[in-house]
Amino acid sequence: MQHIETLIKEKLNSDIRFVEGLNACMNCGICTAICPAAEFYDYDPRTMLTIVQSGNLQKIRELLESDTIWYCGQCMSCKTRCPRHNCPGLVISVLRKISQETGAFTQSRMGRQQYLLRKGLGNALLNIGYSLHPSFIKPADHPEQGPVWQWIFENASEIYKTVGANLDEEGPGVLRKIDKEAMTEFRAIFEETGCLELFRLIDQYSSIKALELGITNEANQPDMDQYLHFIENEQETSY
Amino acid sequence: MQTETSKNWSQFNKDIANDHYYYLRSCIRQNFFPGSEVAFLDILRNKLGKTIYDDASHTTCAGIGYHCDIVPFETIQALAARHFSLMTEKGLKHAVVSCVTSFGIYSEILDTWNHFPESLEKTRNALRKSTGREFELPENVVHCSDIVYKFRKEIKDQAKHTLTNTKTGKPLKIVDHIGCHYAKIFPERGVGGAEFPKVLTGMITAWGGETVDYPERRHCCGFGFRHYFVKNNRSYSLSNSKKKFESMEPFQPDAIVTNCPGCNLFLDRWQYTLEQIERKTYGQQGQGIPVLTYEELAGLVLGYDPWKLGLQFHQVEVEPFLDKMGIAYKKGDKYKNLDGKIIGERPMVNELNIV
Amino acid sequence: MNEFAHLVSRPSRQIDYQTFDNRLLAYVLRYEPSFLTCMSCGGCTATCSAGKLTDFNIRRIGLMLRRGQTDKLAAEIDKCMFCGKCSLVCPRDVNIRNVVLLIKKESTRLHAENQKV
Amino acid sequence: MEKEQKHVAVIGAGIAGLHTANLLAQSGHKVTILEKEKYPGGHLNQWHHLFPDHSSPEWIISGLLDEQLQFDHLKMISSTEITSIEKNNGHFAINAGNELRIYADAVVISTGFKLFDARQKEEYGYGLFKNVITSADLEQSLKSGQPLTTASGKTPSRVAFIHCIGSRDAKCGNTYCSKVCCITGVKQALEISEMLPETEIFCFYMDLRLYGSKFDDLYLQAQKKHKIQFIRGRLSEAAETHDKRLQIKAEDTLSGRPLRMEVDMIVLLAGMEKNEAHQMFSSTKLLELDEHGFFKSKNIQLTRNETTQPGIFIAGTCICPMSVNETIENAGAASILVNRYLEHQQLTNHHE
Repeated sequence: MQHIETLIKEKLNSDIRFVEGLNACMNCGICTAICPAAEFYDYDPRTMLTIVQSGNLQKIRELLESDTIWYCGQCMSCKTRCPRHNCPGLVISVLRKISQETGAFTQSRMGRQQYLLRKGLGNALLNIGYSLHPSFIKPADHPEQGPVWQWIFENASEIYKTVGANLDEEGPGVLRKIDKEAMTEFRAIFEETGCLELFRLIDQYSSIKALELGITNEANQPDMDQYLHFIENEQETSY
Repeated sequence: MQTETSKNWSQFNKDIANDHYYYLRSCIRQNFFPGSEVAFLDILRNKLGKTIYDDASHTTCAGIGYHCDIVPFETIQALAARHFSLMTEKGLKHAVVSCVTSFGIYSEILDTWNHFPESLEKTRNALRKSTGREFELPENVVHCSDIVYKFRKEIKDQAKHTLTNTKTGKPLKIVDHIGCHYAKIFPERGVGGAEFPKVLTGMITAWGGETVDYPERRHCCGFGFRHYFVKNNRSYSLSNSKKKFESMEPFQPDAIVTNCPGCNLFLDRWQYTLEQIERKTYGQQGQGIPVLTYEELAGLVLGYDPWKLGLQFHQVEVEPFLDKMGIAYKKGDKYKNLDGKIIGERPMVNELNIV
Repeated sequence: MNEFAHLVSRPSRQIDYQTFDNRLLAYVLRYEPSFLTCMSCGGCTATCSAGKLTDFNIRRIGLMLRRGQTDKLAAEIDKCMFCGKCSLVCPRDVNIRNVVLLIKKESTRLHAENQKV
Repeated sequence: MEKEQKHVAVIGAGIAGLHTANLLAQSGHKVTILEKEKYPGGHLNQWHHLFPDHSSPEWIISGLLDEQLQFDHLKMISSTEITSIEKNNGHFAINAGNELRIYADAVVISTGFKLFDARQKEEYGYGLFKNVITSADLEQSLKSGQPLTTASGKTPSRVAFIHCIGSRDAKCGNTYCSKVCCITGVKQALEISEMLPETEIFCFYMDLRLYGSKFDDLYLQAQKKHKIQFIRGRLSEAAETHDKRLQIKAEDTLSGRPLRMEVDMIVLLAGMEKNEAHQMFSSTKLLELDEHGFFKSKNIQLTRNETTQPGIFIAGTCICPMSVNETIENAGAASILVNRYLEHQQLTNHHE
């Protein structure tokens, strides 16, 4: 217990985004007033910042284990208005990072979703060097994309050509395939700067959680496909 | 309804380089509005006579991963550094960024390096160690919409159409939606600051349109990064866009124009979704409100073919807007390939014109 | 299966003054005008007997009333033990106990008349 | 030994300057007041009623001017702006427009404050939306005697007062409290309520800094008698709706929930800022300014009216934000320090 809280303190103080983002909050509520997440979730950036500012490590730890820090939509509207040059959204980024590094994220429903993002988005990045590819946006998972997208999805190679894109081809242009050398450098950067380590931590803590929840295979090992399915369908209790 | 900026920011001029650009593509824009990126390069090269380098070797900035919190700050710093290194190799110093979140990311990184030089050193070391690369800091980093804003008058001089309702002779009413990461984090990096950015309204008024100031103008589209990518959180995104639609509805805009590819996507798709789940549309005569990128808007003004611009990629039909502008287009060409054949099974048009 | 089942317009948490339910507040103010001078200092909450045993927050009750957030008010005030200590400590001499009684009385009446509170 | 008559130059004919000048003249000194405007009285000329007693400010100005008449050795030069001050051998040469040059043994600066330009807070739409006004605009409107209406001539059904405009705000560089805006807001809210009893009035505040005992009585009266509602939350933005009302957003921090409201009129309680004229004094290294651009006192506790330059004194809101009665008290204190300085100078000169 004590150890984790000391670790949280060290991590908080060593992150320059934390130094930049928190600067004597006076609780005016200007951030909450326009926060998109405060309107649609039980979330209040002001009280989040008050807790962090209090320095109460037990409360900060509870924050890291809660849904609270995962509600922010990272629009950074809070930054524009704060009369003390604070940026709650930036503090959230720091808290989320620490929550993942300490495993606290697996204690909340919204936090557990990081495993989904790490698998989906994380693998996409490592595979193609971009966050998205038309083939990732499957109409069945994205009904909001509508019939036009369905048409594009089904006929991508032809349709992208009509507007001059270079889908999956060599050379420059829209949606080109990023060459091998660039991808090698890209992945090396991910390794060198600790992103792959973060992926490993998310995987590791998620496995522990799967085990804890009894989501295991016949060999009594965590069944991560089933865990992915579990967190994908985990419902909000009420809103 | 004309928007004026107050003294403070209107006197502030953002430095936008004049030529010799290096282009950085956007994950969302190239996927969903590929024609916009193609048109942007074409306008710059063939209408404005500028040079812009389109590099095959650059990658994502991983900004989406960063704001989904699975990619550390150190990683995006090194990725940005790699892009600056590519620029250095080409002898270029003016980065032009297609994505608003990328633009925000580069701004945040440059600001961090400025305030904490040790993080720049750390990044140099990380880049050197992982790729052997060195880099020089760019002289100018702007968003693509800044460039179009800068040359809005030159575009107007070559205009084939204006933003006027050709039937009534009145200016078209256009809502501007600025991506949050364009100027909310660093107001001094946006044309006109954070509260009344001029980057889009400048284009709209220069090309003959009228801008709309509505209460939820500055509200986020609701992307929320993790909130869209995780299916169960998507209602957050929908609800925020809805808030905007409800607020702009009384003003009956003819179109929405955005500078952020994500916003363009969500303001388009959530209108369709709201029509599907609530049977509600927010545009004129029960229709949706067409949502255009600024490249598309510039392209239409310059007389580009709507389907070459990729307007068929939008879920909310753009034809009512084209009709108002008096643009002659062939409806049938919308779904044709380069050989003039209809591609696949064309999407059904529903009764509310949200395709 | 409805493919849009996961997509709903979420209810707003925003206090919207355009849809202010004034009925309970008007009633309370008519019979207990001292309530007007509450300045939300929290003295009442600090001394509240029920607040020590439950999550009951008497200061918030007053705020909910003043902001027209009356939907959960009736259920919430059932936690009050009517000990009256809140009225004793109030620096503005608001008869808080009576405020709660009045809320109870009027919300019961509205409920009986089948009007949604 | 006969006392040599000393000459004091007072810069600025607001109430601080007028009062200091009168007191110094009464002590027998020759006094010259320099005022850049045509008429004396400064900001007080724009006020309708003062807090906490709703008295008219006119009698203060006219009272001070009447008092002047008894002193032949007090002179006021208006429409004159100072261009520079030089110090030589412990004496001052003040250069003003029209090639006017005045020599003085001591100088009192009473140049006052500048009202914060609310247009800087773009998110509140002042200068953009017609129904967004400042407390100064409201004071003038009240002074005109005309009933308060919206831009389209309607009686406002709901008015919101917004505290801390240009105060306690790092965004506009003013991190200090302007001190008098809270009570101004309460006073003006009461006046609107008296005039338009049907109008709902809200005050959005961070802290109600009603520092005078009488001030809190007004607060109580506002709540009790006028049903004015106080919401603790700083306004985040104001925007015009299609029907030209204003939509405002704040957090009701005591409830912990965001709040949205439509109002017909917004009153921005604009704070006090450094007067730009201060720059002239600091650029010549004659005087030091504090971190907020106001004149720096030699000692903030003991000698508030002494500057870092012997012989130059400060009075009133060029030191920091003050109310009318504090300004008058402060001007009195300044005159005592000037007297002490001149007496001391007399003695030293005599011994030399």
